[in-house]
Amino acid sequence: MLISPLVGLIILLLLKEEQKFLIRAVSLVSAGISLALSIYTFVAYDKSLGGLQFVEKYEMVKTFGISYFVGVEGLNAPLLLLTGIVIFTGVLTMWELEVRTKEFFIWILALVTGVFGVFMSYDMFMFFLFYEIAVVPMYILILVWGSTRKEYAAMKLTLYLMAGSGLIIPGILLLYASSGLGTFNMLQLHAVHFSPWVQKVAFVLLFFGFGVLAAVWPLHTWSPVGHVAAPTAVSMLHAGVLMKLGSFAVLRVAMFLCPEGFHYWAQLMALLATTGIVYGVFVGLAQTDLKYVIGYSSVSHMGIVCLGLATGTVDGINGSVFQMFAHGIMTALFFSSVGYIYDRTHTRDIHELGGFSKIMPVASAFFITAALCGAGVPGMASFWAELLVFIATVKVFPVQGLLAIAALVVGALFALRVVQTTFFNEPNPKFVHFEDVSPFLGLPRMMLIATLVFFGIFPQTMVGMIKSAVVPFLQGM
Amino acid sequence: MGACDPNFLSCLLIVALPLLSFAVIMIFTWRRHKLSLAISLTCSTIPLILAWSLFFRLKDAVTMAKPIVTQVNWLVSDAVIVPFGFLLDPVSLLMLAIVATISWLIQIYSIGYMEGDPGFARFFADLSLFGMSMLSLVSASGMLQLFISWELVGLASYLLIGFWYEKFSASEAGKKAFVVTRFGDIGFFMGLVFLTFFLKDLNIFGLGIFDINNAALTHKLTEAQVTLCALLIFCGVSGKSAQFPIHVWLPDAMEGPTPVSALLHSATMVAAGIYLITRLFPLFAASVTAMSVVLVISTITLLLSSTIGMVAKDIKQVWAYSTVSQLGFMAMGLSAAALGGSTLFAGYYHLTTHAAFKALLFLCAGVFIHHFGTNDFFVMSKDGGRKLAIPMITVTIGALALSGIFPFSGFFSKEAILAQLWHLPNKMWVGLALFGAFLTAYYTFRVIFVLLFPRKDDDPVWQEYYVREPGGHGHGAHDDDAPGGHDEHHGVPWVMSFPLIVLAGFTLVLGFLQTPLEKFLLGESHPHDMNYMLLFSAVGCALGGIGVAWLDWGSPKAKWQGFIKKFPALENFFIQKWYMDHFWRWFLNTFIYGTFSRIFTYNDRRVVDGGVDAVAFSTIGSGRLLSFIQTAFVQLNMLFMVLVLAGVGLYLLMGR
Amino acid sequence: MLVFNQLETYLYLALLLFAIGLYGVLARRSLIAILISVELILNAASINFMAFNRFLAPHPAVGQVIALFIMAVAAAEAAIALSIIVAVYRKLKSINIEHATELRG
Amino acid sequence: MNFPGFLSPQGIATIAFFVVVAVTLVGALIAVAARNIFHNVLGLAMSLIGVAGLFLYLNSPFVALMEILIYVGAICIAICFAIMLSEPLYLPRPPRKFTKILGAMAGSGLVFIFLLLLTKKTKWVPAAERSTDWSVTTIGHYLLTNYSLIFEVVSLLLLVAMLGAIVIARGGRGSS
Repeated sequence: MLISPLVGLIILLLLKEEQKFLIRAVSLVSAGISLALSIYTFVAYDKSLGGLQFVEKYEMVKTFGISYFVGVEGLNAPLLLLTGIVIFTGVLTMWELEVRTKEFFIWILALVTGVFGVFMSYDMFMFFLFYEIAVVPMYILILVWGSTRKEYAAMKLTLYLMAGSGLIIPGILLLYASSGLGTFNMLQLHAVHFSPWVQKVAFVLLFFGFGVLAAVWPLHTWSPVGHVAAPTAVSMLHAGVLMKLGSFAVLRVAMFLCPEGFHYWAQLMALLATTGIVYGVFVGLAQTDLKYVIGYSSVSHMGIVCLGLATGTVDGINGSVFQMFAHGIMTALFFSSVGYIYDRTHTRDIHELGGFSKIMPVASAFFITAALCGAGVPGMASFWAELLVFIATVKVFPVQGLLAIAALVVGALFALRVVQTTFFNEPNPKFVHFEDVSPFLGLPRMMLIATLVFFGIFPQTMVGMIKSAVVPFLQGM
Repeated sequence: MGACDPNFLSCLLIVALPLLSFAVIMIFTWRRHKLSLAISLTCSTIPLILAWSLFFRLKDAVTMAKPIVTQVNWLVSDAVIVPFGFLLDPVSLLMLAIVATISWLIQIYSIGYMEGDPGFARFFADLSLFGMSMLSLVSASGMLQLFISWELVGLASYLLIGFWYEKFSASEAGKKAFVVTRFGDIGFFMGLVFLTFFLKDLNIFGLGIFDINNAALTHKLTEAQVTLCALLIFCGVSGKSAQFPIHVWLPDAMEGPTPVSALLHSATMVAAGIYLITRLFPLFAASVTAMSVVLVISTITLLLSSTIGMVAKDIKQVWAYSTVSQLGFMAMGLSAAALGGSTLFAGYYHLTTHAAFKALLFLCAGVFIHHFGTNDFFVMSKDGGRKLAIPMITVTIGALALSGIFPFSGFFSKEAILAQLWHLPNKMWVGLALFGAFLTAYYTFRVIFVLLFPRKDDDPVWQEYYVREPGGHGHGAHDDDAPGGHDEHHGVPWVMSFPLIVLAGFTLVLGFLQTPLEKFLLGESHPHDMNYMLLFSAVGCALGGIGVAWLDWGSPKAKWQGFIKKFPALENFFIQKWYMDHFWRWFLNTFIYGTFSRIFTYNDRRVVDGGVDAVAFSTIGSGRLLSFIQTAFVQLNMLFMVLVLAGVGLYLLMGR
Repeated sequence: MLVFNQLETYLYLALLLFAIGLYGVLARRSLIAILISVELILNAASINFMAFNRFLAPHPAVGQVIALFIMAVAAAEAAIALSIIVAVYRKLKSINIEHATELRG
Repeated sequence: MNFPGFLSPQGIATIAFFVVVAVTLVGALIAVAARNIFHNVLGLAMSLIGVAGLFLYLNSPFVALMEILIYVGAICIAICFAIMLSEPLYLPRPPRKFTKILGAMAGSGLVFIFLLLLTKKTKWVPAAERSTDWSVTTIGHYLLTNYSLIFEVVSLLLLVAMLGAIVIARGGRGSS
């Protein structure tokens, strides 16, 4: 799974810029293989057995105990699936790209390689390496193919993430050094009982370091700006997958290795998360740029993810991972619909748009579905995720839980406001001549919706998977 | 109880088929109207048959105390276990049958009503979605499933109200409905969460409705806890069932197509709230405080909406306010029953009868609207509304039922509620209810009389009332079949008049089924001690209302001025809908948009983001400062490199 | 011990040459002058190799081969650098390094 | 360190050595310090001749010859061409910036001190067993046997450099 984007990337390097169709086809095929493999792992993973499966392990640098150690378990399987789906649909979404096609797909595939790597690595060093691999292409993708204030956004995003990395490295090294094992293998490190002091310090370093990428309040401001500037597929990947890297890393590294540190800081986490949830919806309410609106809704939803993690209960983490998945698919859908509209109209101002249901019924149906999913309508995957998180939260942090639930009303208002101004009312005469989504371009969006609905109707497929990992995970803590 | 249970399967079919039809239409066939219609109809007819067959098959097998529950696990997380299943007891069986019937009738009706609309297929898809969620709501076994269906109902109503999305008012109304009911739903959800809290050893989401009721009955909870939960759940109820002060969405929701108004806002959706109270009746009944609050709120609702109904000019608005008032009436009945230690029968009975006659009224209104292309019943009257024979007769039947005139069904159910109120120690309530009945009869017959006895064309009153808004009569597609396009002999297609007749039949029959229904619901029938005084006063009030309406609007000498004209301040107050809309708008603008949103945005821009940018800029600035020769970047960098290299080297050397 | 038969003499000499070259690289503005300074640095390295070869290495061919290698590299480097300088001059109409600031952030 | 008599062979050799050293260093100073770019080149050539002399002292006449041939003969001439192709010499030169020179001096001085100390502190140990075969033949032999890789790499490098130089100097792809 890690290999297929890489292979695609290498083939692409050999192709000429002019062979656009071939370039697209190659990237699609390599993305398709990733998708197929991720679906395969998701389905073939034996839930009753649990634990790590599909393990691959090679020593790389013996002296420092670095090894290539990847595997799949219930926690990352959903996220792998998510990445597979988003990259596949992302490539399809950018089918029409004409500017520097080759470089674009090369970077995208590089990004995805990094993402897969992070999700699967069980070696802390490789984890961090892949993490950086995933982050760097972002800068270039936004800078070259972006829009609105792209230099500023790209710079800001990179600086933020680098600052985050600046916190992560000391955190990782602290754990590495104080374990005395001389290994980066997370499973071995997990077995070590670090002193509480080390745990507290390392946890806070790692939490804020990775939290930058997960857009934890108040480290979130890069995210809306970045979303706005990025081209469609990059926004999809970015909001859909990259932000999950952050939250996943908090779970996988910070909480996994420093359980005591986690318990010490859980209150703070919950507080920040709740602030993020409430804050995101309110700020989103005042935005007029479609992508900003989505950006802030992401802040809010990632707050829910964080809140779930903060509870440290099976339900909470189940919900949280589920929410990562659901939110990833949902935002991908959001951005791909917005991208479609933006490509045609070249505006994202919600007041300037209007009546799009009339002009492009299919495109707007996609957006509306995403908006409803964002508002937490049942029958969609995110409903279950939010439900689990909220129930868990109310038990552990009642005040924060109730606040977060109350924010849902505003969330609904916020989603519907956008839908109403953009898609209902009389159409803007400027835009009436635009065509609707063609069946081919509609396909990726359909896939996303199908995923959302499938897991909305059969949540157990997902929750069972996650649970198989969460229960031992928490017992280990 | 496994998944192969025949009851489970048929329930599953009832719920799943409409959902399937929704999905299929939305994804595949939304461009092909006829096919979509066929799918949708099939998928509503089968549930109809199944629902009635279930009803008749299990009629004698189940009682309130011994329901049939079938469920499977839907979601198993750690502490959260969500079952999916069905609860069949008299209340839900009857409701299932009613909902299935009315949905089916309205689908039939819509064939005629929505003909030629570009969104024809979408409309049927949405109707299917609504049918699915409503059916699942009434048959849900667990609270969470109920909540989910509850939300889905909200979603479907949002889609349906905003069906003509090009109209700003329609999409605005849809949004309003969704957000306002959502507001209530959050209360509902919190109520559930609190219940989980209080019933520590129980998992509410895995819990059937009956367990909650048992818990309430066996007094595991303290009085205060029950009150809190009940009131929070009542939030949800008042959102859905449009109780004061969050009733404001319902009148606006009339922006939707009329079949929708009939389906959602009369018979089924708004009834969901009342249905929830009947479901959780023991819980509510366990808290006197909560029930008193419900009683007060429902009374306010009743009076408020009746008074507004008196001055509305839009026929659908009138029916909408009458719906609100009748819902208030049902809630009054239920709360009075709870306070008086009686049974839930009266309120529930009114719910059933109301479903029939209000759907009837709306559908008739729909026929008029469809025919004349306006919502204003004064305009209809002038354009010859009374010449449409079938709708005119049926609307009169509905109106008589609504006013509570013997022998129509409304009479029986209203009387039952009044009897409950009569048992309350404070007689004020029954007085207010009677006053409400009076007002109801008045505004209902105001419409009927205006329609039946129009003035001559040259009568001066038309100057005031005959206001055709330019272009105001078309919902897009209807422009081409507006008046004139029809000649009156085949004015009403059979698909539209057929449901009218069926519903009129129900309205007539249901009244006489009171005793068997009560027996079915409660297992026994209480002998009715006819309180003749009450009976006569109720009928008297209704007749009084009709009489006043006759004087004001009906008789040839009537001035066509409501008696309320004599109190201009009051009238204005009513026309402005008690200023409730203004209040909410103000609230939203000031607090949500104005305060929080702005403060947070400002904070985000300036403080959080600005702070970070400041750090960035100061970094760059300090970099600039350090580069004393700004332009020589390459060499400067190298110099630093060299210096640092040498410095580090020296340091290491010294250290050795 | 003769002064020219001592390793240190050559090392100090090479060191001086290196320092002078480094100064040139850091201080001069003209790209050509910088190139010249770089050549000096390379020569300093060459001298070091040759000195080690003369006094320390087990086989005298090694250092000489390396020195030849450095020469070849220097030649290649000079060719490329000069062509770059010509290209830069065409573009900027200057070979002053302080004008080549397009990479500034 | 003892100085032999002036006229002894060693004495003459020593004097000649100091002359060579002086040529090298003065040439280097001219190469970096002179303001006229042409003087720089001449300084460089002078310094390189000095270095060639040093190589002679280091028992490597072949390398010394190559030094003169390649550096003085080829590179310096190439630089002359580059000077003529680029900025005209008659243009007024901007004044030097004192801070920059100071910085450069500090930098190079610091490195100098560092390396000086390093050189002093290191104990240089000759290899235990040393061959004494200094002939050119051996170099040629080794160049084509043991170190043939270097030979090949160098030839490839020169080829690529040549091509690259042509491409860059012509103005990149596309322009003629």
